[in-house]
Amino acid sequence: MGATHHVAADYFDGYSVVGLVAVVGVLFVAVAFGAGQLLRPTAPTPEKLLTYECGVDPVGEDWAHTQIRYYVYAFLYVIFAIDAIYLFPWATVFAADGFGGTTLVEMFVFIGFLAVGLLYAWKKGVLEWT
Amino acid sequence: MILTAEANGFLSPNGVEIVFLLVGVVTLGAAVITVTTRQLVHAALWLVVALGGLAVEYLLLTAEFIAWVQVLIYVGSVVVLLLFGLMLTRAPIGRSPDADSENRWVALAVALAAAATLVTVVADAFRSTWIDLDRSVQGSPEVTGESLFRHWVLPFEALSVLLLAALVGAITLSRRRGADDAPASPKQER
Amino acid sequence: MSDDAPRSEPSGTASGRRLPGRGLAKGLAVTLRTMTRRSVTDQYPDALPELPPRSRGVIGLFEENCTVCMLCARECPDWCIYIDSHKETVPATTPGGRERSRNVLDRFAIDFALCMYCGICIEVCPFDALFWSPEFEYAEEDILDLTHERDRLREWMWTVPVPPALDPAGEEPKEVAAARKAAERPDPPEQPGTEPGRPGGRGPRREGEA
Amino acid sequence: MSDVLEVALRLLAVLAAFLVLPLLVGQAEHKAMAHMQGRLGPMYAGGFHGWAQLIADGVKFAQKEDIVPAGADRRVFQLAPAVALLPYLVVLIVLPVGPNGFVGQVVDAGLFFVLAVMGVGVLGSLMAGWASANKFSLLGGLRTAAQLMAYELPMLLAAASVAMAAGTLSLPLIVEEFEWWWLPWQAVGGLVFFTAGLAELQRPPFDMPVADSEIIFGAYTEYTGLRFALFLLAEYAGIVVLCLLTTVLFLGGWHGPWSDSLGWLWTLLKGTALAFVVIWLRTSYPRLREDQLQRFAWTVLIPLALAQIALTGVVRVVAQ
Repeated sequence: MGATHHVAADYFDGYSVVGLVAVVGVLFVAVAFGAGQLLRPTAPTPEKLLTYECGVDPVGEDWAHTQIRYYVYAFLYVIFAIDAIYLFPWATVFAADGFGGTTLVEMFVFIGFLAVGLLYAWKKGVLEWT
Repeated sequence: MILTAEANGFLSPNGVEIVFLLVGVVTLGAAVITVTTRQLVHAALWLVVALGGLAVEYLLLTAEFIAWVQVLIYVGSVVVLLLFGLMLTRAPIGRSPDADSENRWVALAVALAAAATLVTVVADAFRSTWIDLDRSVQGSPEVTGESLFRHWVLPFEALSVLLLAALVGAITLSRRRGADDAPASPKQER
Repeated sequence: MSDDAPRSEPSGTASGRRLPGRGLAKGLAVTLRTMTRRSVTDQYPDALPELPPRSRGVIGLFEENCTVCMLCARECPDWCIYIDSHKETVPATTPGGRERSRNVLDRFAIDFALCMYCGICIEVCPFDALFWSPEFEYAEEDILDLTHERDRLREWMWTVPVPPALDPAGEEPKEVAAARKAAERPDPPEQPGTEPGRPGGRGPRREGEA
Repeated sequence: MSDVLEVALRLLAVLAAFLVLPLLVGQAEHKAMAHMQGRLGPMYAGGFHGWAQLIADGVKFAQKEDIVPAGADRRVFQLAPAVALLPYLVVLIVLPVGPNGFVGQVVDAGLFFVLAVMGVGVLGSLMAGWASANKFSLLGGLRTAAQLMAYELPMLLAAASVAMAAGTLSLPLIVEEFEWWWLPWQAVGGLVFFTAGLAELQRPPFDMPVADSEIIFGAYTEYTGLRFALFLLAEYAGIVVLCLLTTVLFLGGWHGPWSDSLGWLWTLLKGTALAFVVIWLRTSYPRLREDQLQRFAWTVLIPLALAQIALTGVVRVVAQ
């Protein structure tokens, strides 16, 4: 089995099986929900349909403004995730012939920049929640 | 699209094309609902469908790596970021008419212009590119990695600088309000 | 373990947490050790629990002793005892004697949905009409059924265990001691030792005791 | 035709594994957790030590009324459990169990595929949290999102380290490349991966999003009956996937004595041991606070993972 080079026909075969699993999963869930519909009782009462707040009647809306500060984490994550995905194609080739040390250094430079970003965030106190 | 090898799988090349078209229709539909629905969170969820459909399209074009990047980055994190932001700021259940800018026609014009540009450019760029079923998968991580680190190292490194700039920018933007708060809080303590 | 024992000795508690994750390891060890031991669970419906003799399961009513004095109902902190009664006149036993009136119990109920098992009613009952029983299996589907009426309270009475034997080394109960003293004395002399300075109220009480 | 039959069999096997293995993990959790706390756990259903407890639970769940709160967003609420559950089923097909093609389907970019698809499951929790129209649920959803964003990254980085070591993204090939000395070499990465995976599954001690003592059951508070059962199934299927994946990536999968004939057993044994660790951690460690959780991810796991990548890269290039 060649480590890297599969012909595209096998590729379609493989992913069609994966797609079939997804279809099987959807069918399973659909059957489960359908069967559940037949099996279970339905007897709604207004109290039953009330939002659960530990037995007390719900107060106010379900949703409220929250501090936006936590959003910085989301930014951090997306940026680092974009960084991380480049590691995967790199991982498959960096030790191959014709790459080696130079490619390693290239990636270290890439990660280095982002590590600087992480350090910056750390220094700025973004990584502290309280 | 012409696929040159004879069918020896469950999906004949023809099948791939059919699936491609069907998924494309679903994706387009989801995208249209995304921009027309009046419920904010629903729009974000339809966006998931559209992005997922796009990932399947990539997959069908043998762009394996890009497809999973699409799922990992867009479905897995950008949408989560969107939902997180919506939940933090404004996500009531039901319609939110106040979030509608009413610029329907402008939006439509921009969308059409963007679509026309993209279709022209992409169709022009890949007019003579065929998927060869007997050769290796063109979009696999290995092939992507090879071309990336053989030919496109400089843009790759530039990308890291861009990401760093984005990071610093995000932090600065979010910190500015913190700096305004900072003098205020000791006063409160006193 | 062996290498950080001597280290922790001189450094003392100031740098108590040497290895990060040591606490976690300790916790894991504790749970693993517990897993290898026999569990302490009793399989309740199969194996009945051994209850201590003074368990407070349910309250039994010994109706004959009840005089409808209402003390229990009044002392109950959450008012879960319901008593109804009526007065009855008892004809005079001796000709020309006075007719006496007597309270007759109509209803005695305890709502165990309200009861908090404080036992004050039992403590306060002067006539030994209420008792603790260790029975506890009287769950109901309807909360109203947790109000035990007179008959049911009486049924609990037969589950009340005999009181534990007295400690042989312990002090004699007061009433027994008094009775014995009275029996040992051949004839009651005029008690010389009734201390002076005591108010006169003492006399009749002592008579009652004897 | 035999091709079609074989594929059908594989699909069936994957579905069976998906339905049975989580139940086994769940039952093991019932029992192990009980004994770690000095209890016995369920003892009645099925007779012998309550082995059928989870089946009985399933029967019960199927018969329970399905309540959608009046204020909820009906469609999203009802769809959420499926979104949470399906990714784990899809992922299961590419996990290799034994050598010589003992795997549902070989996917060349398997590792990348698994990581991408597993990340989708969190959308189910987010949908559930938002659509329930419940304050506790929304808080749970927010915490879920925050947790995902903190722990997905160390997971990706640690996985990348293994891909670097093996030079491939195909899961069976990664196991084939495995040598015993990878264990110490990739130990840090393995720890980071497993920890981050636990956090992503919201398992204790990282169960802030469902912290029952403060926000009832987080995003799943309003769920009843079958849909609730599906969420639970998703959690345990997640444990199965995480443990098998960690086995394949860091513990050498089917490698062991007589791996040619008993390879699948080795994979399952290693996975079982990891599942036990998951349960063990749950009983031993208290829940992390939200700020501790975030700090742990950003200041411990990510630097460790980056260090592991540097180590892997240097060793790999120097060793050549």
